[in-house]
Amino acid sequence: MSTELLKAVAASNDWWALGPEMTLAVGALLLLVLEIFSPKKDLRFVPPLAVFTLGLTLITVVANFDKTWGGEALFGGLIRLSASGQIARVFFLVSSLLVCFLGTICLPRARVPRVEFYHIVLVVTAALMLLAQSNHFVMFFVALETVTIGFYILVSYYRERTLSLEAGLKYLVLGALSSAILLFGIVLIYGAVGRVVVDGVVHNGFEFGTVFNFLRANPDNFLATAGALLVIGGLAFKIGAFPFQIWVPDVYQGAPTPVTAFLAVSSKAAGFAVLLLLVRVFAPLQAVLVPVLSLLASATILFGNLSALTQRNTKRLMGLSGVSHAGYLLIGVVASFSQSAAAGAVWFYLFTYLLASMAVFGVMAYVAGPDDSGEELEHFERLAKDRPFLGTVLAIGIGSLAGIPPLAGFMGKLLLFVAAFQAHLYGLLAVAVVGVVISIFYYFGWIRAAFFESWSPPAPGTAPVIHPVAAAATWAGIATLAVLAIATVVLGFFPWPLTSWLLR
Amino acid sequence: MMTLLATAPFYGLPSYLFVSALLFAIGFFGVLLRKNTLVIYMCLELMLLASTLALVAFSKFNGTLDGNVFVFFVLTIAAAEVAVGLAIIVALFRQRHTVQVEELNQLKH
Amino acid sequence: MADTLFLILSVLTVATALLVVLNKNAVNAAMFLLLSLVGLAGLFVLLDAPLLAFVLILVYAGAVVALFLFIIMLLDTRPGSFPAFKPLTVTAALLGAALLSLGIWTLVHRAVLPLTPKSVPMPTMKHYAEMLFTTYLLPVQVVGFMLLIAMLGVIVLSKKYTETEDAK
Amino acid sequence: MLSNAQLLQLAIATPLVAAVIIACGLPKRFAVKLAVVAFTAPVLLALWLWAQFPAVDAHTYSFLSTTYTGLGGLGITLKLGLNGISLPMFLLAAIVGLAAGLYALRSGAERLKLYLVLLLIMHGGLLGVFASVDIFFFYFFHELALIPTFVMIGIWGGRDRSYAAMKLTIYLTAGAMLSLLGLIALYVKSGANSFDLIELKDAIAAHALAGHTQTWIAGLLLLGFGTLVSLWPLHTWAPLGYGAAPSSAAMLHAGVLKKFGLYGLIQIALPLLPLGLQHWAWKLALLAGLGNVLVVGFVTMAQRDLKHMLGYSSVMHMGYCFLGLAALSTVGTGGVVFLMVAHGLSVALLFLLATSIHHRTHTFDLTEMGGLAQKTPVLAAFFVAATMAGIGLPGFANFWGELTIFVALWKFSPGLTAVAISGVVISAIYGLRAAARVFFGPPSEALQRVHAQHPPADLDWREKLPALLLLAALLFFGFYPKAISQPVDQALAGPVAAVKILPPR
Repeated sequence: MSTELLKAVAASNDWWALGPEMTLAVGALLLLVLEIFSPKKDLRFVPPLAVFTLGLTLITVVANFDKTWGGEALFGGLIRLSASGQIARVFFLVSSLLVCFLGTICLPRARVPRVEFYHIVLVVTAALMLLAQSNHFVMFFVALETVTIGFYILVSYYRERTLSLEAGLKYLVLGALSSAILLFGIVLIYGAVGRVVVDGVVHNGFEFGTVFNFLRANPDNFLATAGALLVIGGLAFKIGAFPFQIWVPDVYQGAPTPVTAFLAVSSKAAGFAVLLLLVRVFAPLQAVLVPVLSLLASATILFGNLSALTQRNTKRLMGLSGVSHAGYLLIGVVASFSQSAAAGAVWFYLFTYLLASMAVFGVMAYVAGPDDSGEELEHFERLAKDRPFLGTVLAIGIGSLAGIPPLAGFMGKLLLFVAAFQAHLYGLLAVAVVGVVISIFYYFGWIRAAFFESWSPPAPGTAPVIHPVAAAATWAGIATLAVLAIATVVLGFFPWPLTSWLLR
Repeated sequence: MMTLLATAPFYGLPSYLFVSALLFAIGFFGVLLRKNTLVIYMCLELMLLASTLALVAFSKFNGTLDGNVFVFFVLTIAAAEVAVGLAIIVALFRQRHTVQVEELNQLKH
Repeated sequence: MADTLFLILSVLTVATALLVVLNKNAVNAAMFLLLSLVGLAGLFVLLDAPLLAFVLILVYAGAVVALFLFIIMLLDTRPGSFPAFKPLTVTAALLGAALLSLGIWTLVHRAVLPLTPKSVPMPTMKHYAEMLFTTYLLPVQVVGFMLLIAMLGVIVLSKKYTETEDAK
Repeated sequence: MLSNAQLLQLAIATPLVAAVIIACGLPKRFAVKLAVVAFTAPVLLALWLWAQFPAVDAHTYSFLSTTYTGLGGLGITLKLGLNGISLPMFLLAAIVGLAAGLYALRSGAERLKLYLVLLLIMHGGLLGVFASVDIFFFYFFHELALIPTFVMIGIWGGRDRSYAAMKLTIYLTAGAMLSLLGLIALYVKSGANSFDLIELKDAIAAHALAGHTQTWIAGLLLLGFGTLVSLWPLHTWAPLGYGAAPSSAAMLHAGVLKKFGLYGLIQIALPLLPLGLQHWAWKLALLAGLGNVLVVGFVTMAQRDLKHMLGYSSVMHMGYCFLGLAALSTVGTGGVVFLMVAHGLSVALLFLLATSIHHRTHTFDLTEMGGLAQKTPVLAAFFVAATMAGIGLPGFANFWGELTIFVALWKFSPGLTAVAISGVVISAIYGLRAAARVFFGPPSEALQRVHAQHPPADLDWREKLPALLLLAALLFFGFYPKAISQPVDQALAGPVAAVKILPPR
């Protein structure tokens, strides 16, 4: 290989385009370096530094939002910057900022190392951002596995709690299983697509554009269809869709609360970001994929909602209700085969889900005891009376998750339903409505525990239940939760700031 | 060195694919059936290895090197996964003194 | 010659893989995994990828299986705790196996596959290096970070946490 | 000076803004005063607008105004305005809202401020429902009014409040979701790319929807709205919910919010989906006639609990409304609007009085009451008057509504008309029997014990004022029906005339 070719390849490696990801990587390394040199192991600087890195990156991404380098493929086709990639970057940065916020509440109460947590969160965030912008199956798989391995560690982070380790092991086994399935799918696609020569340049079967061109020419290729199905099966695990949702309740319950939130929001969103990318790639396979995904969506909605009905543990409840949200979002994915606006609806829904879930997890972080154990519904009793602020935030978050107007979650469902209607998915809509109605049961149960029971005096002879609000909320915590709650309400009335962005 | 398989139509790509698919299936059922987490872990490795065999075969028959390069990444990722996985198993063993799946059931159903 | 070699190696790989699943003892399972790897490496050589075969033996046999053995010895788990499969499990497994065999059969017979390999020169170390450090430079970097967090993760999970970090 | 369109906006905004101000921590004294102002202002504004009507801007709508919300891409704008159908409903919402608000101030509920906030949100939402020309906001305001209902039942409710709140939430959410799907279907299928009712009408006038499309969208809307209006057999939430709800919430919900579904059918389904409604007309009529009027009528007679009886009777009266709608004629539809207003006023009055009775008897059980007329003659007079209004005696507004519906129904099906008229007899039986049980005859032993401890006083002025307001409105519309019929006729001249009246089968 000549030096000219090397230079040409180096020229296509436009590192500046990956500034945000590199900032995060540098920030992560800086954390480790500073830990070594910090005097007397004084590690108070760690969370602010992590938050600062994320915030700085967020600002640069937002400031350069429209600068997507013309949308051409960079790094020899590994990465493609796009508007949806920018949206994904913003999403993952906001989510990780809030995860760090939850970390500052929960980690000091548990006896666990601090620096590594923030380091891994930063690296995983960068990998998530790369994942959403990948244009090549090698890049895609490598980024995905970096995220997954990061999550293996984070889930089992409380190494002195059996629950956390057990959750980590379960996540590990099922995660590795899904990775293997996904990898096999990628290999089959690579094999089927083979070697394509366009304009004198050899393309391999990993590049998304090549795959799309091949599939458009051979929409009934058996090997590629099997590969696409396996890839989607592997992704179903990440988003917690039926039949790969079995890990969700156990892992959500066992993982530390900040990690549960990270899993619920970022991991799920990553799955959907990738699905939306792949819908473009696999578009010629609609005839097979649309029925499969529709079936997946219906089963996910029904299973998630029905199994959430009997839960008393709020983390499991959030997990299973998250499964049903994945089902609603899958409807948007199915719709996006024929309606490109549906992708915007999916992103809007994800943003509302981010705000509402983080608000709820924030309240849970304050209510749970030092080792994350106070998460039963009983622990939320009298919350509204004793801590009206936390109660209000909880109500707004749950209301938005349930899709009650005028909260943001309702707008999200509305946009999804409109997209589904335009794509003629009437059967799926019917299932979604059934799911929403079932979900009212368990969301209502939680609200009832926090609000309604508190007005009834305790039964004579029994001591009143005292829920363990362990951490007094700091002003920063109150401000963060207030911002989340207000954003949820405001976006319900006035979704313009987000819709103008996502639906163009 | 000449290609060894140039004159072997029977043991062509389908045969390699068949072996790969068999390995994948064996690994898959191992994960489902075995209760010892260490053995489950080995079966997961088998599944990944099955993919690499298919990759190398496809790479050969498609005439692109990318598949072979991908194998490097897959091997690295598999090794990292094993390291983390074994660390979790050891940490769990210290707490619970078992590696059998059915005994790891503290999480409520 | 190649046909015979392929037959021997593939039978070795598949048979030992089966024994990994069906064996009682975790130690034996690890040893069979090792044998399976050797077979696989042989298949790699047949496919003109001796470098990958070398790496496979080096990484897997040298590191991964050794690690497995080390952990099995360390934990010293009860031998012979082979599960008595429940009838339901066996039925499900047989059903699944039947379906999967059907799937593999169709996969192999229905797929339109090139029967003869492209005649390209066998890749050398230089080819790999060039690709890894030009086209695939970004994934290499990412994998580097992945190894870093994996390493940190193992430390977090294994090291005893000292209170000094909580300095106020 | 504000324009009339701005006054309409002001009427909706006042309760909502007041709710926000009180929620932000206004001291209780000021909160009560502000609430009185916020409950009163809409009535005055509504009366003023009524006097100004019609000042037609476009398409039979007056006082139109459009506010952009950032959902322009979806064709959603906050478009407010009133036409001949929404004007009476708007007035109804304002009047019942004032009565409920005044009564709430008297109720002395625990955590009064929160109670007032929720009631004000409900009030603002109700006013918004009837003033929305955009069907998205029509739905949106409905939900805004609905959520406080659940909370109020959950916190201040009576017996079985948790179960009642849960059941109400599930039924009404299901109904609302189904009707939302119907509305989205209209939006998508009409091709107007807008939720604006006027634009939808224009688009459908240009390209009428295919018959089967109309049929299934109308089916969705009937199912969804039907649940919200307690169409038999989807009515079971109503008696339970009203039985548990605190009085002001029950007044607003049974009186006004429940009419949302009927209003939607008249204002949206009738002009946009005439063929669809025609397809379902007979099925709807049979369900409403046999189910709501007859079956529920008999169930009502069997009730021992005053509030449950009122809940069932309101379900029964909704049956008349569905019958009037099924007749698919200008006369029938006009009768439905009239009856909605009249029933809203009378049922609100009855719920108010029922709570007042409970304050004096400490029970809702009809068999444990008696002889209250001697001790509280004014209460007795009010209750008898309200019962007569509910039965539909001449002189009260209900009379005109029922009469018009029967006339229209006769052309549709004489058989069902006979059923409906027998329903009047049923409601006379249970209404008068309840009045007799409560106020006349000897008081029960339990009641005597209660009265020995808490001697009953007659209505005080804080109860009288809202009751008087509602009764006066009932009598006014009873003696001057033109106040409603004129704007309604004007609005209905267009759409319903287009529907072919079905030949009797």
